[in-house]
Amino acid sequence: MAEVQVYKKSPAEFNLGQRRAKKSMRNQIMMFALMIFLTLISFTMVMAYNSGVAGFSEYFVIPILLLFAAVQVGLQLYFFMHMSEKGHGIPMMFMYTGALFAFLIVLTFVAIVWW
Amino acid sequence: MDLNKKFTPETWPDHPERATHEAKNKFVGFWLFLGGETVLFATLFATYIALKNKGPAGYEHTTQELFELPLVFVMTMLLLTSSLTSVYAMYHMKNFNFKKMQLWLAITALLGLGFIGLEVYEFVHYVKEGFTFDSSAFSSAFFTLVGTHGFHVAIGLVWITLLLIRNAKRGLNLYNASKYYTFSLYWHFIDVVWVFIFTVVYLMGVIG
Amino acid sequence: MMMKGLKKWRLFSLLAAVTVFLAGCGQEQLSILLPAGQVGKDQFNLLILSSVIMLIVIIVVVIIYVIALIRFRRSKLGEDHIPKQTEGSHILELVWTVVPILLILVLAVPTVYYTYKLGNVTAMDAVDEEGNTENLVVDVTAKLFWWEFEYPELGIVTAQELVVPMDEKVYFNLIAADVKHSFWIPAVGGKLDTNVENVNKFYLSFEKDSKDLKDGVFYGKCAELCGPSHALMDFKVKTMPRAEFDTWVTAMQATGEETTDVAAVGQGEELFQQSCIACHATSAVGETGAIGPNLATFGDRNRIAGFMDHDKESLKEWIKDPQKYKPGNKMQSFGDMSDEDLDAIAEYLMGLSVEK
Amino acid sequence: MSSVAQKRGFGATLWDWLTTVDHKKIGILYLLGGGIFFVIGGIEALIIRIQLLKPNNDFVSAGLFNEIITMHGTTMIFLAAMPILIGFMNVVMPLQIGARDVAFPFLNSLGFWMFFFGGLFLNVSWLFGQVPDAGWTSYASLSIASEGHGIDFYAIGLQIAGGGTLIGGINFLVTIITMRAPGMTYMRMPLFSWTTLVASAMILFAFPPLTVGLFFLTFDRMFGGNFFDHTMGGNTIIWEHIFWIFGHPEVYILILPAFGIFSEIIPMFSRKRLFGYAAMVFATVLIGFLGFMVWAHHMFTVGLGPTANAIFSVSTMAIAIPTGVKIFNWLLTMWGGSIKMTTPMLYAISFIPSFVMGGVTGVMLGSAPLDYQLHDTYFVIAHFHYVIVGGVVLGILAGTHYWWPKMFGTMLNEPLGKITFALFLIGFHMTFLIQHWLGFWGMPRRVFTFMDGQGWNLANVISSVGALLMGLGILVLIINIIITSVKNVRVGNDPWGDGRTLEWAIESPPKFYNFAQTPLVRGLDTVWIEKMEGNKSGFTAAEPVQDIHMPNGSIIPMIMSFGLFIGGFGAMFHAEEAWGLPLLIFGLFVTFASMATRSLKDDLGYYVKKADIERDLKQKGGRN
Ligand code: HEA
Ligand code: HEA
Ligand code: HEC
Ligand code: CUA
Ligand SMILES: [Cu+2]
Repeated sequence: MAEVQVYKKSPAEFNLGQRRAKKSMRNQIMMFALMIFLTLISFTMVMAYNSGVAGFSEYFVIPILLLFAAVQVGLQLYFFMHMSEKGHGIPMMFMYTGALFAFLIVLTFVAIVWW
Repeated sequence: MDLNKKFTPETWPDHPERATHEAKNKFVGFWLFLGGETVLFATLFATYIALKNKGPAGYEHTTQELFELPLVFVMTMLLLTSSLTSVYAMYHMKNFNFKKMQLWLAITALLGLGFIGLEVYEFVHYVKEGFTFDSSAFSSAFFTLVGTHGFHVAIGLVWITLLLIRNAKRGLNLYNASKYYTFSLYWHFIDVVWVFIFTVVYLMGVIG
Repeated sequence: MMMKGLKKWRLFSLLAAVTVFLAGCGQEQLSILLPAGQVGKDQFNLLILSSVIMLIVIIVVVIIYVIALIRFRRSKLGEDHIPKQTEGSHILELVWTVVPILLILVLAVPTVYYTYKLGNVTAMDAVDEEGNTENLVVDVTAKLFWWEFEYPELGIVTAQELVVPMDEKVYFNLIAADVKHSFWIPAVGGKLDTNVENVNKFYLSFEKDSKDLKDGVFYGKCAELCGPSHALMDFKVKTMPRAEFDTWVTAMQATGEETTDVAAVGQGEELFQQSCIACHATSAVGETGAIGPNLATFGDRNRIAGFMDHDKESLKEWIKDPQKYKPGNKMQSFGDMSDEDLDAIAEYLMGLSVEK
Repeated sequence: MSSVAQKRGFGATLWDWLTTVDHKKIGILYLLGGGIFFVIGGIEALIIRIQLLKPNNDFVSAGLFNEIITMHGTTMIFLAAMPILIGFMNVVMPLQIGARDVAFPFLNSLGFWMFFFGGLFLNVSWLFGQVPDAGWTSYASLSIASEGHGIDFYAIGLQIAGGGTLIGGINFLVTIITMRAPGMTYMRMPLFSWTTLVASAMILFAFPPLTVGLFFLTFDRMFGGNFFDHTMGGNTIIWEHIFWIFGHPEVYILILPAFGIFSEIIPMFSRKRLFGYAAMVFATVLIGFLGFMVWAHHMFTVGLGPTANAIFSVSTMAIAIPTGVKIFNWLLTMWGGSIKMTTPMLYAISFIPSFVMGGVTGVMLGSAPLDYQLHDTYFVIAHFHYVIVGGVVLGILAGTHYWWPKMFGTMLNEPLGKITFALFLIGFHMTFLIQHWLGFWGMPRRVFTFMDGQGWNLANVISSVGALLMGLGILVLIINIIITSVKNVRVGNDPWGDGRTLEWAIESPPKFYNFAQTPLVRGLDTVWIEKMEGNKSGFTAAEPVQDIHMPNGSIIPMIMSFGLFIGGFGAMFHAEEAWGLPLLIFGLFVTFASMATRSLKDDLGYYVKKADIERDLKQKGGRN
């Protein structure tokens, strides 16, 4: 295979790159805060349910738990794992296909293995 | 490829993890592998859900009786934080700052170690209570699902330790940049799986 | 030249196949082509419908294929001929997408209909005013390598030979006692697995009197690999008009009383009480869950252990060495039993009957 | 590994093959391994047919018969058909897309060795006299109850072999995604490469469930697990689901590459572009996708309830539509072409009606209420041998004749090839056509014998004689291979004369670096396009001659796989022998240590120098 072409960035380019990286890092931290926040809510909700706080029924808590889990996964994939960036078309396609099959498998096991 | 080629932050490419042909292959291949892992864990989850709380006649252990949320919460925080620290490490990798990258990865590994430690503690605790791998279908499914995740964490720890030591003297180059990057993908994926474990196994388990 | 021979041969075999199909070969007591009940008939209709669709498909493909092979041979067109490189045709592609969709729909609609129809067991629990179930229910337990049939409402148990009344729906509860088996009476209707962890329910209806058959019985089969003697895990089905069935039930219920107090307990019976009673009951009113098949109707049976000839010689052979005939089955051998004793037991068993 | 041809001793040659990472050599290893297992599986098939020749036969005992059918099915599917197809993918796909190697040469070798040792592990069971006997599906209640170590061999052997397949699948995917030559867009890719892509994607998603299922089985049998023990709360139906979630995609993993092979052969010997290329690609992807939505059609009689059965019935039937698109596109490719009856083409044209017959019986089985009757009868045996033998095996035989010159530089004898073809095809229809009726007449599958007087005798005789003819056909093929190799008449780049895809633009066999210069691809069937425009070689280069980077060979893959192999025995005997657990740990240690060695030792490959390549080129007159 061919050698890697070494390319020296001009100071302007370099600084731009640094700024972009910083900005995306700030973004990551915000996403992290959001994830922690969601986790906290999830745990708190279950605690509340357990201690019998009114309004926390199973049918309310479980969907929200699952929703939050899904959101967290999205955050991990799109921000921490950079799936939102360019050049991730193939990874995205395969992750989505995998997720679809995963969903189907879980769905059937929940629906038709009942005895 | 020439390992001795010296880079500076100015010459370091924007996407070091995909800069060489081999690196690009590794990058794509690893993502595909994660796609397969998704299905693997889905099968484990599905089985766990189907066998949850199922045991021989008169079996006493249930999710509600077993699980302790505070412990799980601490584990979750450790793992989530380790995800952030590995993001930091990758940030420094892109900036060609080898020392900081190593440092943040070492922190990541320590957090992971803490997680594993707590998991081992948890398992030992269950076994002491009589909730052993062979005591019921539920226990088998539980230990297999959570254990497989734990095993992934352990593999990740060995992997990153080897990487850290192997490259400590050599610094960052385009040969090992992709190795670091795939590790970080792996680590995030482990976190993704954990999110579902704490939700489906622990939180939903406590609910009943 | 070889291809021509081949084509002829293929066409010929197709024709031959169709003829055989229409002739409905196979034997009345176990062919799904000669259905003896509504369930089997429904399934047979689906078989015919799907076969016709499939034959149409095959014929269309073969026609295009044969013409192409005849017309476009290089030996005819010459070595240098370069055909036009056509990319495709949207119209044609549309045609061969839509036509199969239509054909599939023709099959899918009755499929769904019959799936629900045959899966409908709601009538199973129906009771009349007095709280008696309206339909006959049989609990089937499949065991390594034999079948137990309990009639819970009638309080009787039998094994190896299922006896059912004709022209009404008979409902079945199916379960396996050890490993998975599958309950199948080919001539009467499709099968259902006997799982280890749950009871499966379905119904069949029997519309032909088994008296008129070659052996006087329908054949039943175990259709799921269950161990070495899976192939020999056959059972038999006797169908009879309702009145006859009721008589049979009464006779069965009576086997509970007559046993003990007969003074002239034969030698055979005595021996049986010593060696065999631990596993085999001879009263049809007994419990289910015995280790061996209930023998109350043994004299009325058609086969020994499901597949051996029903005569004294075979019976003696069986008792001496069951493993030889049915590898892996759960009956111990009585190889050291004297010929005399065997004769006596055989005599006794052959006499166990509710029909004579 | 030098490009200079030299005489070498046996030891060096052997070492070369053990350590090779060249995709063509690994492909040949796959073909060899798969071929041997095919003969073993075939001999097992012949034993089955001898046993069923007449009623109450006692050629083999009941227990042994179950072992033989189990090993026949398992061997044929996992160790014969799939590896042979992977062999073709290895040899041909990189050539077709203009790549110098696969994406991960090291992993490619690892995949092969895992398959090999996994297969060996399974078959070593014969030496122990404890052989898997619960059918290739190993349904849980029976596979848990089965005594001895038979099923252990199944669980561990398939685990190892399956791991190899998964690695191979990822490798092919990445190769196709990242290593296509300039101009080789997805929609210019030859269909065999497309089917490789889709089949590999299916491997990626279907094998992880199998891995999990086999682990459950291993845990239950060897480590006290309770997944399938209903007395402990387990559930056997879970195994059935997991097995078929893997198992149904698996059958398309087998048939798609075969479709690919025929999609190469039919255009070539019709001298005509594949009709409806885009639709073919689309149909392939759709089949792959739908393949994951239908698995419960193997479980209609399990008692899932009418709603589940109805849904899976309809989704199953839907697969007929994309498959039909393929069939008609092949027919229309021949239509208006110039058809030459070579041996590969004979296989291709006989494949079409044979496969259609197998496919339509599949649709019949897809009708749940009808399947209640036909499930687990010889009708099912007939169905899947029609699609597998009439599709996959015919594809393998066709591919063998078709690519033999490319792989070995010499042509298989055509008359002998046609004899093989005739014997095999006639034998095939004779064996399996009549089995449809055996099913109708009430004959269950997996029976070690049958009683006289059920009307099955004649049909079984016919079936057995047919199997014999197939065996003769394969024997003729083996003779053909031997004669051809001894004669060793060399052939040029495009021995069939009508090459359309890139592999026919380079030498037979290709140099170890495949392309001296990376090719430039100008359209679908690029070689054909070049030839039609007057470029006799069919090749245009995309780059000047320059140094070529190549990977180093390595013995580590073999050692890694061997570690798993011995570790397997440790797992199996850990409960009863003192050496079991240490052996298990030792085996895993060998594997992980080799893995660590591999990752710690830099392996940067080496360069083939420009001068060497130019010398090679000069030797054959400056052409690629
Ligand atoms: C290469 C392997 C292969 C392939 C390609 C297929 C293809 C198909 N199979 Fe088969 N199958 C197996 C291998 C395969 N199968 C195996 C090994 C088993 C048994 C496993 C075991 O139990 O041990 C099995 C079992 C099996 C069953 C379970 C039977 C049972 O156990 O009760 C069913 C049920 O639905 C089924 C259906 C189908 C269908 C609908 C297709 C379709 O993909 C077929 C589609 C093709 C066509 C239909 C022909 C071409 C189409 C046209 C010309 C268009 C027009 C057609 C119509 C309108 C109908 N298969
Ligand atoms: C790829 C898959 C594949 C292939 C190619 C075959 C090929 C064949 N199969 Fe296979 N078969 C299965 C997969 C396959 N099978 C599966 C999955 C099952 C189900 C198992 C189960 O129930 O669990 C099955 C079951 C099965 C049965 C049913 C067993 C039963 O239910 O009781 C039968 C019976 O006829 C049979 C026959 C054959 C025959 C005659 C061939 C022939 O096509 C074989 C032709 C090949 C040869 C005959 C090789 C000959 C080679 C030589 C003669 C070389 C001579 C030797 C030297 C020179 C050294 N098979
Ligand atoms: C250990 C328990 C056991 C004992 C003791 C035993 N049997 Fe059996 N017997 C079985 C089982 C189990 C079967 C079913 C075998 C099968 O078909 O797989 C059977 C089957 C039979 C059958 C065939 C039943 C049928 O309906 O066709 C006969 C007859 C029979 N036993 C007779 C005897 C006699 C006579 C004795 C005593 C001398 C005896 N058995 C002792 C377990 C036992
Ligand atoms: Cu019971 Cu087969
Ligand atoms: Cu299928």
